[in-house]
Amino acid sequence: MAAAPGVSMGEALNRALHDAIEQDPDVLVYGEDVGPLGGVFRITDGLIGEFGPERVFDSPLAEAGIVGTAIGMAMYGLRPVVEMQFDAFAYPAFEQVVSHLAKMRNRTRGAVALPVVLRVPYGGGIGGVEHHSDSSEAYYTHTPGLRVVTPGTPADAYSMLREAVECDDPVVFLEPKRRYWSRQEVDLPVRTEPMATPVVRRPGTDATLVTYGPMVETALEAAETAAAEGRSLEVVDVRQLAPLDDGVVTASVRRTGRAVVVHEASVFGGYGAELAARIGERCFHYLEAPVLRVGGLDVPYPPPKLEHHHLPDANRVLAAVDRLQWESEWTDDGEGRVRP
Amino acid sequence: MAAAPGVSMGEALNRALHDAIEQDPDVLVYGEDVGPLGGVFRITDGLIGEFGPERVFDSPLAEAGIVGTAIGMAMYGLRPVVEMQFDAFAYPAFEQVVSHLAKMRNRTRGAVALPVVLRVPYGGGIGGVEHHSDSSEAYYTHTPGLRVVTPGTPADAYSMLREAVECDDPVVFLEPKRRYWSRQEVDLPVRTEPMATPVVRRPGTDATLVTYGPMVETALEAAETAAAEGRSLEVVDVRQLAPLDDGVVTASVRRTGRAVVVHEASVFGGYGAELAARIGERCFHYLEAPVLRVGGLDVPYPPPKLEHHHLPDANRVLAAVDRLQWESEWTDDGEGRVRP
Amino acid sequence: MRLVDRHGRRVGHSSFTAPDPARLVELHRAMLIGRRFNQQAGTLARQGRLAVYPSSTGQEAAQVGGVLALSDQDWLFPTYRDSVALVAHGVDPVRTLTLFRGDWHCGYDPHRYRCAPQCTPLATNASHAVGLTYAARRKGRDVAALAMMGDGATSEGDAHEAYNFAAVWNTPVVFLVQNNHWAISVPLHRQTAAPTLAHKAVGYGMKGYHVDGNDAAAVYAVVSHALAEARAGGGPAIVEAVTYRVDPHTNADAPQRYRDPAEVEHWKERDPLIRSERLIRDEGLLGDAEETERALAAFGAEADAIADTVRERLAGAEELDPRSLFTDVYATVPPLLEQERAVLADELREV
Amino acid sequence: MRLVDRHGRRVGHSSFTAPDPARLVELHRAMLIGRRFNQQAGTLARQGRLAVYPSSTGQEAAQVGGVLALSDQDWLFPTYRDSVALVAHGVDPVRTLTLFRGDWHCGYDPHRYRCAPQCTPLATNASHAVGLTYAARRKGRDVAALAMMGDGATSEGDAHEAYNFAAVWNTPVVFLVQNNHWAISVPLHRQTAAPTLAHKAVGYGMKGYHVDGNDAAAVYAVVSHALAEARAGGGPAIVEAVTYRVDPHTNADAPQRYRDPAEVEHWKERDPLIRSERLIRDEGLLGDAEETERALAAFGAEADAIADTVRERLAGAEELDPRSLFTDVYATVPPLLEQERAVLADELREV
Ligand SMILES: Cc1ncc(C[n+]2csc(CCOP(=O)(O)OP(=O)(O)O)c2C)c(N)n1
Ligand SMILES: Cc1ncc(C[n+]2csc(CCOP(=O)(O)OP(=O)(O)O)c2C)c(N)n1
Ligand SMILES: [Mg+2]
Ligand SMILES: [Mg+2]
Repeated sequence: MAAAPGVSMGEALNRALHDAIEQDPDVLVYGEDVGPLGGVFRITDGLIGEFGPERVFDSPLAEAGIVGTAIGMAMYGLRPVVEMQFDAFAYPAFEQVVSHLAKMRNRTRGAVALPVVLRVPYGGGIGGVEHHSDSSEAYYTHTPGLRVVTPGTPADAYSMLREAVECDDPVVFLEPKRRYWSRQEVDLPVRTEPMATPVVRRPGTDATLVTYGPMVETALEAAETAAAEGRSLEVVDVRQLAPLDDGVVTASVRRTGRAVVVHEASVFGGYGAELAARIGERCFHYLEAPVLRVGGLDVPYPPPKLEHHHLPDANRVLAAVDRLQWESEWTDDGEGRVRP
Repeated sequence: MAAAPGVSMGEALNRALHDAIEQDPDVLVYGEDVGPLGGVFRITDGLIGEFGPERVFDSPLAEAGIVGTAIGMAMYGLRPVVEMQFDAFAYPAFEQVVSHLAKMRNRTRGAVALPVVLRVPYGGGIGGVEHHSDSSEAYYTHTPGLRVVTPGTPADAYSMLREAVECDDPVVFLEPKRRYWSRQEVDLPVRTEPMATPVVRRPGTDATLVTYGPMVETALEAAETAAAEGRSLEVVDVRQLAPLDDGVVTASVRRTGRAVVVHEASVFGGYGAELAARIGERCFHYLEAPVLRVGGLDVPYPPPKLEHHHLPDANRVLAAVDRLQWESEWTDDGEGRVRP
Repeated sequence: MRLVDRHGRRVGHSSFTAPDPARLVELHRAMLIGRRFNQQAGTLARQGRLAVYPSSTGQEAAQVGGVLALSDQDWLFPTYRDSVALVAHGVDPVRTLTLFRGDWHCGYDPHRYRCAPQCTPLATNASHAVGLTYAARRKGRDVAALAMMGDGATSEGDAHEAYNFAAVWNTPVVFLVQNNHWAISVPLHRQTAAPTLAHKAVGYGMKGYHVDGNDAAAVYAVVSHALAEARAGGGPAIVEAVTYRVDPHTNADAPQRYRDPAEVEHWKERDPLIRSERLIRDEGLLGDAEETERALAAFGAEADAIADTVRERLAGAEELDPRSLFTDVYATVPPLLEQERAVLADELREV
Repeated sequence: MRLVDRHGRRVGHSSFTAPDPARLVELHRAMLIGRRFNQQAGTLARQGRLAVYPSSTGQEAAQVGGVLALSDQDWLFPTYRDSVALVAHGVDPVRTLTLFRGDWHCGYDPHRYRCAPQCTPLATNASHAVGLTYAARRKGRDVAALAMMGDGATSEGDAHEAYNFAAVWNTPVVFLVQNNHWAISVPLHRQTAAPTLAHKAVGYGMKGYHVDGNDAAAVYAVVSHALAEARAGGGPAIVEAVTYRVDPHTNADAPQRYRDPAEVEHWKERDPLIRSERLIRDEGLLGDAEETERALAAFGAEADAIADTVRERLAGAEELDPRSLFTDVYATVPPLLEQERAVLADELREV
């Protein structure tokens, strides 16, 4: 079987872990099933074989214990990279994450840094049964002290994971699990832009799609379609969700005058609310239309056969773009909403 | 010692629990130290004495266990009201709250309702040491299936807690702990507006302050000061944060044309982002100025001696109001920001 | 603890006696149905007609033995691994697969079957069982519960908290730990350093029982005993049923990466069905040889029929209305969800 | 387990011997300092000069006995209750009060003192101890840890997970459970149905020790032994030190609501300091009567001096710069926090 061309996001992550372990003796990888199995998504495939069970190993099955021990290890100079098997299975560790991981540096006036990477495969689109598809980023981004990052491409997956491991802050590394199999032509190792900076994935002039993680591909697809229809959409990939460097986003929206924020998570109280509120504030005088949000429904993540109704696709994004009050087509209905 | 006039929020909550236990044999109250001690804030004071340890009792010290057992009790027809001693001490129960409490009705197509009330004293302002002052509402409001409510007055505290206990949905009942001692003239029992509806606490014409919980008093104080300076501020108390009925908010901002969202939580990714994003979308053509957010700093909750720098006060609210681009005073600096 | 060895021979025990012959036969019959059900569901998963299936082949004795010990009013708190337990408990077999087929999260009305939804977040169902039995007792009902979990799940904090609440509140819950030796790819010795999982009971002031989980008679006897004690106010208990997961963790698993096929063979020799069939034959529990053949064949036919029905009923696609996504999030549909429902309806019309 | 009874008389024990006289004296001296420290901090709290203080009066033997058993490279993982342990461990006494004074969260550099921040979220520090010792061992350092928690904290899932990780990874951690009979207002029998908290060790394959926590000699002997075993690869252990919280939970507590003053009196008769002083006097560990008086007076004076210094140093207000709020949230101050820092600076100028 000929290998598919390019590198998949999963392979890029695997290689990033490999190179990180190889280059720094203080890096170690543990969690549930990351050893001989290579993780349920095979992101740690082959690592225990190459580096041995001192560097890569399976721990008892307890997420709070995993994060708590990682905190202790980091206090003594290791750089643990721990895996939460799925988004919803990180919740048992929530107290350790919020009350310790995020705050230790601050509590100790900088004396204790916690260079821990918490890898969390997140989001849906893989036909998983309940509790396997949560987009939990908003829980982390509202927690000062955490860096929350999520790659949208294989190259970024490699580069950002390397940077996360090297970073002296705790990093919640959200992996868009449905994109593990997305491929890109890229030579590894690669270093892309620093993870703290959003990047323009596709330039455009008429409106900005602000997105991240699993929706980067979706937004690019929407932009492609829109271009064919004569509308030029800029796509900004936020990458590091918190702390946010909003300069690139602001500059883009000031240029285009319109913005749609896109993510997979339920819209209500989601991370997109922060983006939309911030754009509304920083770009007020530049906006030709309200900032719209496209995301999942405000319901518990649906069962596999219904998840496609929940997940935003290019059509849902384009429908929002259509509602951006393009003068010729739209009029205000007097209710603050504008209808064709 | 003569009793202070009126009823404090703490007394109102205590009375609400009392009346709920008295009127429905399925209601019971448990948690850490809610029995003989009456809770560390005395909200359950006297209840075990009056109703006995079958109705009011101390459980083992484990928050996930408390919420998990409450779920089981509710499955068999009880209406448990459980207390988390402080905001940050609800985090150990996060998995039970998100993966079960919020979702059970939906998972079972309505067959299993969970009428559980999770009482959480939240927020700062009481000089508490670390982990005792978190404003954790955003974690809950982004979780479909939970009702998240918070009273801003003693009358609402009584009425909303009664309604929460009667409600067939799980309710995260956030008690603004610094307002436990705030008093109001009111005859209990009282029933105020249904908790699902925001209320206008003070009418005004020039701008709307949208707020809830501990900041209702602060907003009213700001409005009072503004009035003296000739500016008329409307104060909307959101009350039920999720699911949100945004009609009252939208109507108010469309009337005044300006809005400041105020809460105690860190601004970034806070519940205020949802309010601001929503107002920006629904009131776009009515807004004279960007929707501004006033809240806590984006840092871990500070130690007691520094918390006043974190907590928004009337001055910080008024400073934001001053930045609402009142034509005569302000001009755009060409950067989307406007400076006097 | 063992009452029937792997050759189908009875083993004497000082405190427990084997169930009566009718019950032994009933256990065998339920295991047969369970085994065929596991096979059928496995096939459906391989064919892509189920999104996923976590088979419990090899664990039928533990599940059936535990469930048949329940009384009519008792509740079951199963995990994703426990479809066979659900079927033995009386849940419509097709509805135990709703979750895995991806139609909905829970396929049955928990109240109707006295059976909580199959639980995926590990060990989180255990405290629900404690709360439910607490509530039932308060309402004057004689309800006990069987809370199921795996060996791996015992490492979770939720297991600990549930054990402790049950012991302190003295609620009638039996925690049935199916020690199938693996938590996905992680073997028991990386999960605990305890002599047995049953030893965990000591730290809660509970009774702990260590049982041959491939001996349905033993599991039944011990769980029955533990339930009776718990019901009588003697406190909850942990029953560790030592068994083995013969199939992969789910159809998506790759066990060749982490375990020796010889280990699987070792356990196949200890198959719970082999020993119960031998016992029945050797002791003539179903009559003489001819009667036995006939009866066993009838059980096989019944098991096949159930499996066939499952396959057929699953072939007919369930009508899934996307509007139902909004119906049971809250007791009544709130305004924002009404709006979303309308938007989704628009989207669907456009397609 | 007890080596010295409440009258200061030695009690023979088959496996443990009391520490040598110098150590017994050292334990007494450290307890005296601890007692005075507790009193001083209590006074400061009553005067409103500390925001809160959780006194450990009555628990000095458990804290001092545990901490003095540590070697020079070992780490301490204390809770909010353990100021006396910190002082005995060598942390600057004033800096143990930074948290309670409200100046900052942790008042000292954990690396400098090999002492984690005083931990408030119950039982969450225990897994940190496991991770730290794991890391140290990996780096080839002979570091053990003492992880402290209360009786109530053992009910938390985090305690369970930490015990289990320690046992499975065989890390050198001794979990010192100060069973002071109360978790705020909740008595031990509402917390657990186990015979003792030490019994919990069984479920993890660890050793558990049940010690008279008001007998510093016994605590010291047992913790020393457990640390030595753990260090040698014999596995972690739980040491339950049975003691009593004589003061309210904190100065904000109202113990009259939940406990009988007679219970407090009962325990005051078992005061750890009374017995160690009697032992010293009866056995002449500090020489003849006159020498003893002089030495004990010197200890008292030293304890007073420390307490006085604490009072004085706390009187001088620490300079608190609000800009420091932003400094250590991340390794470098991110742009958004720079903006907030500027806004706050504006606010402060306006005031
Ligand atoms: C809280 C949580 N963490 C992780 C998982 C992912 N997961 C599903 S099954 C499993 C292994 C469980 O092993 P065990 O408890 O022994 O049960 P078994 O599958 O063997 O029946 C894991 C880690 C989960 N479901 N829940
Ligand atoms: C996770 C968590 N839940 C609740 C609390 C509130 N709380 C502080 S101390 C305490 C009692 C602790 O009792 P115990 O563990 O026996 O320690 P002690 O105070 O007696 O030393 C409680 C409930 C907390 N700090 N952390
Ligand atoms: Mg298992
Ligand atoms: Mg205690």
